[in-house]
Amino acid sequence: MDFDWMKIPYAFLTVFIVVNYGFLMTALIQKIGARVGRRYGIPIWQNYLDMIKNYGLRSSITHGAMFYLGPVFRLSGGVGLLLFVPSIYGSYMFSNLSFAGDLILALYFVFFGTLGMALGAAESGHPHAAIGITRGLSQVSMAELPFGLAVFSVALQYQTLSVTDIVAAQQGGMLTWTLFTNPLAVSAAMLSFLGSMMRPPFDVVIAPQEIPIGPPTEYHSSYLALMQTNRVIFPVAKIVIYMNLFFGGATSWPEFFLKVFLIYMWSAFVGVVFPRFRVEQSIRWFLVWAVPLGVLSIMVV
Amino acid sequence: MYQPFPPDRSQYPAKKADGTLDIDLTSGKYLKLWQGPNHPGITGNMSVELTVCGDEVVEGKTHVGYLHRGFEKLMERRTFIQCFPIVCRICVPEPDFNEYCYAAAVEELAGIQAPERAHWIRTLILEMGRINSYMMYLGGQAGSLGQGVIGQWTTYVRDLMLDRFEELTGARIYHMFILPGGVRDGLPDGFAGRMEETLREIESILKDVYDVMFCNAVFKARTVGMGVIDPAWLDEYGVTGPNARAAGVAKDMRKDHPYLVYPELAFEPVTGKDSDIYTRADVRRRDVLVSVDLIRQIMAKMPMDGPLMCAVPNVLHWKIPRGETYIRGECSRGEYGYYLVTDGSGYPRRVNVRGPSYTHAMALLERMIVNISISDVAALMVSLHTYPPEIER
Amino acid sequence: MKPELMKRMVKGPDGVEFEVEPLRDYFCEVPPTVMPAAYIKIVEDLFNWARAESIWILGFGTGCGAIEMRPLMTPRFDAYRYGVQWRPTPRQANLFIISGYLSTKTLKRAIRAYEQMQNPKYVIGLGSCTINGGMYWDSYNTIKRLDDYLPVDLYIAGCMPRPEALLAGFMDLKKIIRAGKGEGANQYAENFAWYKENQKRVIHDWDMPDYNW
Amino acid sequence: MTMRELYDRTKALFPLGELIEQRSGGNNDLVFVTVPAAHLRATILHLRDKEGFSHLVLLTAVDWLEEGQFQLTYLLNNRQQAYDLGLRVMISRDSATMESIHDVWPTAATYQRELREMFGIDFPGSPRIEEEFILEGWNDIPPYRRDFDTLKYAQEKFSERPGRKTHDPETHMRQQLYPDMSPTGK
Repeated sequence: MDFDWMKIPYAFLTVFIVVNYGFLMTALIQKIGARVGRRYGIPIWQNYLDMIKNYGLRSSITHGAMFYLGPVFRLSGGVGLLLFVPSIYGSYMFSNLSFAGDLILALYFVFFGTLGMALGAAESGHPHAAIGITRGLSQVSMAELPFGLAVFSVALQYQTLSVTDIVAAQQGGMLTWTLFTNPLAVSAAMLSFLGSMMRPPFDVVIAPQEIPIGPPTEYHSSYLALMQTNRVIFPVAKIVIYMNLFFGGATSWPEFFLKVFLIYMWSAFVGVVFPRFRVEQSIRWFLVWAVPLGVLSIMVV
Repeated sequence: MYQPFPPDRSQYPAKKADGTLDIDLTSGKYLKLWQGPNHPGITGNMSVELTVCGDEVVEGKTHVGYLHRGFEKLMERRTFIQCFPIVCRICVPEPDFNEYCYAAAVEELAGIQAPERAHWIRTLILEMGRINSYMMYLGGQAGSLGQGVIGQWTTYVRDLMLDRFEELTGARIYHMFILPGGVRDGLPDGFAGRMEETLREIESILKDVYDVMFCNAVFKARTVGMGVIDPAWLDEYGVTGPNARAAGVAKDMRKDHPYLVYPELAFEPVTGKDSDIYTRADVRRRDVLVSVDLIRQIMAKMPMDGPLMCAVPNVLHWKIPRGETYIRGECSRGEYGYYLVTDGSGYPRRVNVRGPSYTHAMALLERMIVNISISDVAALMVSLHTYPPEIER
Repeated sequence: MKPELMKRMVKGPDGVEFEVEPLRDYFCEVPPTVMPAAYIKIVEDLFNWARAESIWILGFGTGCGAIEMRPLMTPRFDAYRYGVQWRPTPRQANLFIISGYLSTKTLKRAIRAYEQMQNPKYVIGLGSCTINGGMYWDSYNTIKRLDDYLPVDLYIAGCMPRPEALLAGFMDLKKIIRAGKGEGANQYAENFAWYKENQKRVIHDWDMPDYNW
Repeated sequence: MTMRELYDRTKALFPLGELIEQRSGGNNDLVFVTVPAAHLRATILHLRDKEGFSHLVLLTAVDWLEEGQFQLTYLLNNRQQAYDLGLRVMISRDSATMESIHDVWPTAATYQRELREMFGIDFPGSPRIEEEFILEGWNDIPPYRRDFDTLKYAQEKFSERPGRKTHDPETHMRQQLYPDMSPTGK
């Protein structure tokens, strides 16, 4: 297989676009939340400033190599996810480094960051971090289960593991989207999406009140800035997968922006008015609602 | 040690001979966790020392004293009128009860009688303060479960109420308005109309809060059946106010020991049945509506002229004969009381403030916190509606 | 001193006994150092600008001033507009608002929280009681001058200051930071011995190392 | 039932002191009675179980320095009858010790902890009585005692910012208006 080296700078271009779009969208979501609370909200460029500020802090404390690697793993999870999934269907520039079987790789990247984060935060030795990790891992593994089931269902449905092929199969009008051809899988995946976005009602992991922000308690300065960068990339990257698998992908940047925004809004709208579940409650919720949907979707296919 | 309700610790650490728990922290089975003082999930500047086993709390100890300023000592070396500006600082979110209780206690011991109109204005201020305090609570209760938007809405209407306070007294938080002998001023022009607008806004926000918070499935899942206060504990732990009313006991000092103009106002204490966090929140929400109604009644019935202050002796040489008294009022958390002892000099001999949080946050919380999940500690603590400054003063 | 902070022998899960001295083992005892600004002026200016526009407050209401913090973050005053927001952990915060009187018990916690914050960090003293004791000038349990114990960048007078005053204070703090004068952390490091001496004079129960982070 | 009847009935059982009616006239709902320390426990148990004074409103102390005594006030409340009864117990100031009532009302343990810390009154057997409640590392005499001078302590302990002026109205007025007035108060 001959590899086209030109793809690498193009992939980085994608990352660049997505980072900026992610910053914009995060701010937009925060602004929407503020407007629901009758506030004006943050300036739209606030997140850039926060990030520069955090990179610009003079001191930082480390708790060992793994503590440092935590955010790095997390960031590489986000970037990797983005790099190996085609963001624009049919575009040579923005199909990134995708190849056959990349669905498995993408799934791997989805989990990769979380695990790295857990290891890194545990290194800090802070009890809040430890509690946050136990909550986080148990909830994430539960929340990702329906997603995994839905992905299998989709893979079975299209008889391929290549994201590009799945997107290709969905071209041809809205009704060919997985959303309509396999609604069970999509609903299972969307419920799982809620759980993995770390927004209420499933954000007890990073809850400020229940435990001060969980795993990232000890992260600060540049570590935090790395994590902030990831926090803007990762949701977009994840939404790209969702979009490709279930919503027909995107053939141009405007379509991409619109679809990502709408999918993001789904979690934001739910999140803004809901309180949080406890961990065992959210696990039960996923077991009762999302997992059966996922299983059902596989059986239907 | 005699314990009327031994906590259910069947699967938890064994007890030692002296009744304390046999917790071996080095065994790795237990973890000591401090919630507070620097913690968003704590009501103000206090802390709870939790011993957890897995995700469950085995033992909790409340630690207070972070806000101790020694008011009771400071007041002993201030004249009666010098005490007046500092009493309101004892309880920050609802300062007016300090002013009222202190003023009433001084009046009683000095044998002076505040005029009728002052009573009406005092009642009005107390009810306005109660709404403020409840609004803080509703926001805090939702916030402790991650529903930040409720806090935004309720703080918004609380700001409106603070505007009314500012009109009336000239200050947002510390009003220093109810002084021994009466009140400082009457209502400004057009106050009734603006008050009515504020009350309407409060009602409309409360309706939104009801829809978003009380009808929310997640909120119910977190709070229904959580943190139950057994009605039998009420006397043992000195539980008063909405915490007691949510347990089905209509303990309301406004009815039990009527003061000010409450005998002339028509209202019924709000009670609940289930005594869990949800019921306590609901009782408080309905109590706001009662207060709104009371303010409307007060505005309608209030005499618009008449004296605001009675004749008070020269406050610089004001000596009060020896005596002791206890004045109480129903604040938003429960029974607020001042125990004042005078000895014939120009200074109080002793002032003791009975804040309702004193019993709620200490003995009761330590009793209730056992066997709940760490994630519920914040919600439980907020649901008792405790304000640390009135515990340690 | 609490028993769990005493030097003691501990038996590990694998049966090996070892000595634990919590004060030395659990904390870093290295005193703070002066951190120089970035070498290139334009970089430092950029950072100062970002620091000024993104102020993260430590969510620690040390006194009654905390009651006006909530209106500050809600519709009427909405400090988010100015890049001000809360962080629940001292590690991520840049600004410590001492909201009112500090009892000696809280002072100890405030010092620990302050030392955990990252350089550069700023302190605002809120209310008259941080300036000269205010209402509690004769209290046996509250300190009178905050700047004896922590380097203060800005005082906001009043009892209690209104949210507008706080917003104005933030604006002034931004000017200070942008001018590169918000060097409280370095000041603390330079005069470390003096600050420690003052702190130890009022805190009786000093059961922590000199510098804990 | 009036407070007088209740008092007479209880007086037959326990050696109570004189009844002081605080609010004679209108609603006579607050009275104070002195009880010897040895009979306090029996009295409150009787009042709690037989007379319906089931709510401990507060427990506090007053320092009568001149008389060398602490006055402990146990304020009980009967909700049904809307009566308050303050039981006063005078104990010696020198070796201040009192029987603990934490088994009658668990919440009394908190009050007793505070009294122990702030007044130095010991309540043997009360849970966690030795633990610090409000203060931390306090090494002076208990602060709520009358002979503790908070101003002196604060001046010695905490540095003052120069420039603070006192405008104590009493001294000011005396200087301005009544230069020949005799000192008042303390």
